[in-house]
Amino acid sequence: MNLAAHSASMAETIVFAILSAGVLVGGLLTVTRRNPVSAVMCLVLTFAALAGLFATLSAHFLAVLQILVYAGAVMVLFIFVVMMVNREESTPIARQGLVTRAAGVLAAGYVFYRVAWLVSHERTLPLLAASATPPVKDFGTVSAVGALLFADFLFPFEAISLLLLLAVVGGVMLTRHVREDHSSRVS
Amino acid sequence: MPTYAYILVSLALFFVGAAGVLLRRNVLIVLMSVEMQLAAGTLALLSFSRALGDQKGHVFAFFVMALAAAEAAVGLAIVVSVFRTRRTASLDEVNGLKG
Amino acid sequence: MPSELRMIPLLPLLSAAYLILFGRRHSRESVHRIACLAVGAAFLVSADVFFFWFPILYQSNGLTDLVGTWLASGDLQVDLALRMDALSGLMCLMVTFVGTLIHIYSTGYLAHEQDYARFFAYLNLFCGAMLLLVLGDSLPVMFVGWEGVGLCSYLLIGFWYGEAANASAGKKAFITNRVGDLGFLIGMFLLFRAVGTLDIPVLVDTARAGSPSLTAALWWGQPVAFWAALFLFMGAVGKSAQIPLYVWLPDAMAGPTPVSALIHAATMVTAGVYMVARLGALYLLAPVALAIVAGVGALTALFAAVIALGQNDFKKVLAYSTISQLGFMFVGVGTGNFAGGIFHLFTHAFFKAGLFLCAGSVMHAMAGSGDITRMGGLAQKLPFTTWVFRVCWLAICGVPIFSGFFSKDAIVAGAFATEVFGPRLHWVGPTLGAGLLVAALGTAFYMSRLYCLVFTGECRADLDTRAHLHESPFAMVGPLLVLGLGALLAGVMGLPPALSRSHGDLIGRWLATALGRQPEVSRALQWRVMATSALIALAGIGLAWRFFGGGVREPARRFTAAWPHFTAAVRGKFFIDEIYDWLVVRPLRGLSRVFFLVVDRILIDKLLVGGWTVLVDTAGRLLRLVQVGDVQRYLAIFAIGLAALVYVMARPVAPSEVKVRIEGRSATVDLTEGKAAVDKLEYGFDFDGDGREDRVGAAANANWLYPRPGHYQLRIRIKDPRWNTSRTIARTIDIP
Amino acid sequence: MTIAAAQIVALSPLLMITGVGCLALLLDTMAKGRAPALWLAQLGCVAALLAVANQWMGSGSSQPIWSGMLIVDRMALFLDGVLIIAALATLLVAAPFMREHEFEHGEHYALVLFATAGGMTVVHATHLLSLLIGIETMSLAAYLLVASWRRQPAGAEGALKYLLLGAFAAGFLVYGTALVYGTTGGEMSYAGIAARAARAADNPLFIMGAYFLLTGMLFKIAAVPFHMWAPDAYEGAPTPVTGLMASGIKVAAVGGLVRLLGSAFANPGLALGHAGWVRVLGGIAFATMTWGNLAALRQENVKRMLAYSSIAHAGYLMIGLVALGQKVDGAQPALLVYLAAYAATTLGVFTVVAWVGRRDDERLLIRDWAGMARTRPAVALAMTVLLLSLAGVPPTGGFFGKFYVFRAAMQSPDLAWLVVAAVLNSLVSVYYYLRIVVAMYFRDPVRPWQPFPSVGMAIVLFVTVVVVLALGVVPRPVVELAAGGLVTHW
Repeated sequence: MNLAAHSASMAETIVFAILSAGVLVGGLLTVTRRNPVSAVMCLVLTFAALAGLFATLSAHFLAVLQILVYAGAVMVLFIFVVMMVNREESTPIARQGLVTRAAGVLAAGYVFYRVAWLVSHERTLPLLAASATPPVKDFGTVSAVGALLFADFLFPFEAISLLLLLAVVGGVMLTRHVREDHSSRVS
Repeated sequence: MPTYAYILVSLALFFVGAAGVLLRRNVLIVLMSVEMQLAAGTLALLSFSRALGDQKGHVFAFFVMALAAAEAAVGLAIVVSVFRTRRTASLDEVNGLKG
Repeated sequence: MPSELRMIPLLPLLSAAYLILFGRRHSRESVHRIACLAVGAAFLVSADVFFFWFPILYQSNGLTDLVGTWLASGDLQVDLALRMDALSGLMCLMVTFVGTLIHIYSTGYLAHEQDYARFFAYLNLFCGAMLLLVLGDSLPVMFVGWEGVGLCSYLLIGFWYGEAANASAGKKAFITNRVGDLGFLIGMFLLFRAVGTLDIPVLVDTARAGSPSLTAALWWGQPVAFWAALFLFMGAVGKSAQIPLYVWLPDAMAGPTPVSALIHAATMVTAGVYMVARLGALYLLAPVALAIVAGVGALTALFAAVIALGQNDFKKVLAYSTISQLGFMFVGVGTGNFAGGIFHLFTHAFFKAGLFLCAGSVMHAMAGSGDITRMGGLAQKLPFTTWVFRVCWLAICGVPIFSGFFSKDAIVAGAFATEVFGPRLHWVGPTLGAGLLVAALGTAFYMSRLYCLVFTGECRADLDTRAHLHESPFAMVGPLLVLGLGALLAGVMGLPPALSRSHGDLIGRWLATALGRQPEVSRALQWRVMATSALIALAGIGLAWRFFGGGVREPARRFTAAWPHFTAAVRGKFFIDEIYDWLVVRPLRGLSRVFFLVVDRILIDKLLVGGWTVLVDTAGRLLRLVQVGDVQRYLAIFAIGLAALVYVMARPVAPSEVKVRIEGRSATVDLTEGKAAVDKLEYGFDFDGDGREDRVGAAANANWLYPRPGHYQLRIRIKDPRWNTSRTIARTIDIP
Repeated sequence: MTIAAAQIVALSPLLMITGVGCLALLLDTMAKGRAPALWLAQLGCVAALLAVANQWMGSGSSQPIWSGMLIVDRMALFLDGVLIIAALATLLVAAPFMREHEFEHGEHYALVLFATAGGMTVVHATHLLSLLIGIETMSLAAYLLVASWRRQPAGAEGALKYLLLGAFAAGFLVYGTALVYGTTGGEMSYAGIAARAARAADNPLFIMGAYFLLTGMLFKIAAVPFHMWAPDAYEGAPTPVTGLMASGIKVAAVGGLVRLLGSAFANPGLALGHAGWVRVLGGIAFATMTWGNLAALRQENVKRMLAYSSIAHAGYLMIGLVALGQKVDGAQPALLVYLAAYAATTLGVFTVVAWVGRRDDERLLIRDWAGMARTRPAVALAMTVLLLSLAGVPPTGGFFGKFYVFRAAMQSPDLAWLVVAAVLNSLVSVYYYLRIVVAMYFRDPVRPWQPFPSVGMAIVLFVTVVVVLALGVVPRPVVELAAGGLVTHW
């Protein structure tokens, strides 16, 4: 391996390390913040780093989307709701039922461990060892993914519009000002 | 970087999300954790996609992203309506239905 | 083939539907007119078919009315077909005839009832379901009727739901019956798997041919026929109230009396006997199953007779007597004497319906009370009822010339003569016969006790009731007289051949094609049994008369009436009475109390029914505790469930068998047998328990030479390298 | 890719339901009152039913369409029919219910149709992506419907629980897809997965992915231990929505599972053996029916009891799935018949539950039902028939469906224990169903009571009772329809 390739791979490793550290630290911070606003900010960090990881995977289109949709739109939505319902809480983790929930986390950890063990055990398989960008022209670009989207995946593309429509409609239904609920039994 | 490294990161993110869902009291943070789990799935999909040189994973990831956005919208709407009826966003206080 | 067969169940069903929907709009007269006409018409149609096609019914396996294909898919084809052959024709006539009488009787008995239409609708529904059960040509059709009568029984027992006990009695009946149905269903599935059809004639033919599909061993070396027969019998046990599922029947007496007569005496409870007779060929393939049927029957006959001794409620006595008589019938069918069992079923339908209707008439007169200690001397007040009761009583006691005598003898003689159990179990038949004779003694005794306490002696009721005493209206007395006549004469159908060579055993000959070979009973045995059972019946009646004639409360008058010559010997009478009381009456009463309390109330009600309920109930409460309302704990359970799934999945398979062979000091361990398809496992054998693995590798077997004799701990670790999971099995090895 | 007209026609029922849903939304914003949108939605259901019938007559291709995303075969059309009828019944019941309880939203009708469209996508799906989108469309609509009774705190609470658990399950669904996609070398269509399954089944990672997918689906049919949302969501939801969840959504999820397990994961290496899903599902089926029945015993709230009963029914249904995995002949039509019978029964039962409640008197406790037979004998009788059908007593559709499924399972000797357990379970279930019957018939009324008049509910009730009885007495037509669903290309 020549020096240039080596340093390129070195750089790649460093970038990967930084980005994945961003993802994981961001994630950890998100679930540990007491204030939801800070949690949203940390989540933005996670998603931004994730977008970076997507880019290193040659998923440029998705990386852009990740920033636009998640770090942008969805997070703004979150912020709105946080502003609406936020109450500073003294205990971020409820005491009651903690044993069961901790057992749940352990169980999830066990599943995680199993899969992680399998992945590292099989890391020499071609699938898991592959690292280079695949030799497909325009891999992961808007045009390539878009072409696929409008060819083979036309049906899901149409179907997801229904999903988004109903999310919007339903959101409006639930949150709009009470118009026809004449009775005001809501305290 | 080899694919397995990405998968491990995505698994770790998935686990962190799961832990957040299971432990946090604030329903908004729980929803954020759910989003994290979905994002972890996206990352795994994209890693496999690159390893296989196949872009179907990208398309799937695209849909997962849309789906996560829709889910967030609906989830937040429901959180708002819970907050309206109960004046709380703490999950441990939303336990009127049981038994 | 006659398509009017379908009219038989349809008429009462349609009437039931009409009455449920529109009954409330009609006057009482039109309601009972519709209901009675529907059943009456069903009777006329069945009689018409029966007598018109008489020769065909007799010679072939009957008439089929194919209404249509009920369902057909792939290998399963079930026709909605009705069949009238010699057996089902007889049953059909009996059900519609007795059913009509009871309908007529009910018009009088329930004259003051509010929910008139509902009652008659249920009664009609019941008749329709029973007819479907009888006529159904395949097991699923039969099962529909089977469940239908259970449902109607539930509805009718709970009819007077004002009292909470009635509602729960109804529920008990329904649930107990469902326990039996579980067996019926499984038996049905087993037969389907083995034979590939559920048509009764095909099943019977297959069984008669001794097809290997039925004789092949299934579980624990017993053939398919045995298991199917056993599970089906479980259904019969539930429906026909045998041990241990009889508990519902006594409680079911909470319903109106005509219901008890129709459902819990004459028809529904006989369904089990009918089913066993119908599938007799299947049972003949499995002598052990037959022995179980007969054994359960005999045990129930004895047991219920003993309990009946201690009952003080008119209907409860009759209920236990029904259970006991059903036991007789099961001994009949269980000894391969199907015609005998059916014959007794037939006569029993008359005399037991008669007895119940008499009970209804008496309770009608007594303002609804059924407490026999408050009765007595009713013979003068209720002349017709008394006469009918006398006939039915003598019939159930088995006094010669009454119908019960002949049918009971047919069963007892059949039991002594049977050869169906084969040489190894040949002792079963005579034992059962002897048991039945004892049960017959008990029957004669308790029925006579009932008679004496109710009809003889002085009336012990209070003045109000006494003033109110009256004979029932004609609508009630008329059916009673008809049933009494039946109880007297029905025996003609099955006179023992020893009595009349030309007209003997009509019913056996009539059913020969439908039921197949019956046990041969020698004339000598017939005479012997007849003599013995006549003596037993008379002895039972005599004994009861001495105890209870004229009422148990007045021993002096009782003795005066029975033995006028001994009136002088007052002291001796007292003495004898005490002896009787201490030696016979108290032990008997005590025994029956013990049986009743310990077995019935504690063992069955509390433990079997109750205990099970408590267990289920507790589980229900615990599971409710899991649902705490906290969503995160739900999520945790989700995660734990998934982890458990992954754990189970990832662990290597446990070998079904660990074979250890020891030769001298060398031990060979073999896990190859029962190993699952996974062949990528690794095995580590630690033979001497020192924590070090002595043999490691992909081989599932290993051997080891022990240096010295002793007691060793063998540990086998099975590892699945793909998952990085392992499990350890430990055994001990003794090297001699 | 050009869109061939045939592909559009093949999807006409789905498109009609979706389109009418959107139109109803539009109409609702423009027209006065709720009635026009409702009528449009109902008409749309009828039209979609006709379209289904049309497809049924002309169907024969049963080839995957839309680049392998979907398939239009008889099984899917059969389930489409069931789903659309469930939607129609829900609309008929929901309108008077919402009027009575004063929370009418025009969006409600559209959401019912959208949920149905999602369900239809699920039963047609032959690709993990269309499955996921179908599932999520259905679920999101269901979350919103559960929360739609805004005055009721229980509604929002039930919806929140349903949503959180659902999102958690969706996470597994997505991650499972990723693992399957990677380990099969880039396959997401059922046919592609099936083609690679033999090789991939050696890879534990693939099995793990398959189980993640399975878990996500099992959550939707409320199988133990992924069922915890069901009682709370069922209780919290407006009653007609509960009916839709118990019938339509369960039917769609089971249909999706039949297809997923029957085609993508049908490989013996994956289905049978130690870690095979047949064994796992068998255990889960047992746990599900037992848990459901036992927990139902102590319930006082009718809706909650029925929720547990629906969990128990998921267990019985899974016996059919297990039989399917054992390649038993007739397991699939048996499942379909069971689903049809169960859907009809559930819709009827929840119609009664919706009917008996008044605005200020919900009457959800069993003791509130006392003496119903006296005041409303016809309704009580209908309820009795329906409950007996749930308990599996002949001659009802419920009995017949069970009979059919159990018979199929008995073909395989390994499943005898499961059938015995199921029959025992249905025995236990009789107890709690009878509690309602006892209350209606054998108790005196506690307080005066008058259900509100509603033609729609009467129609639904009448039709469901007739269907339930017809399925028990003359099941043949439906059995044949379901067997017609066999003509498929998995």
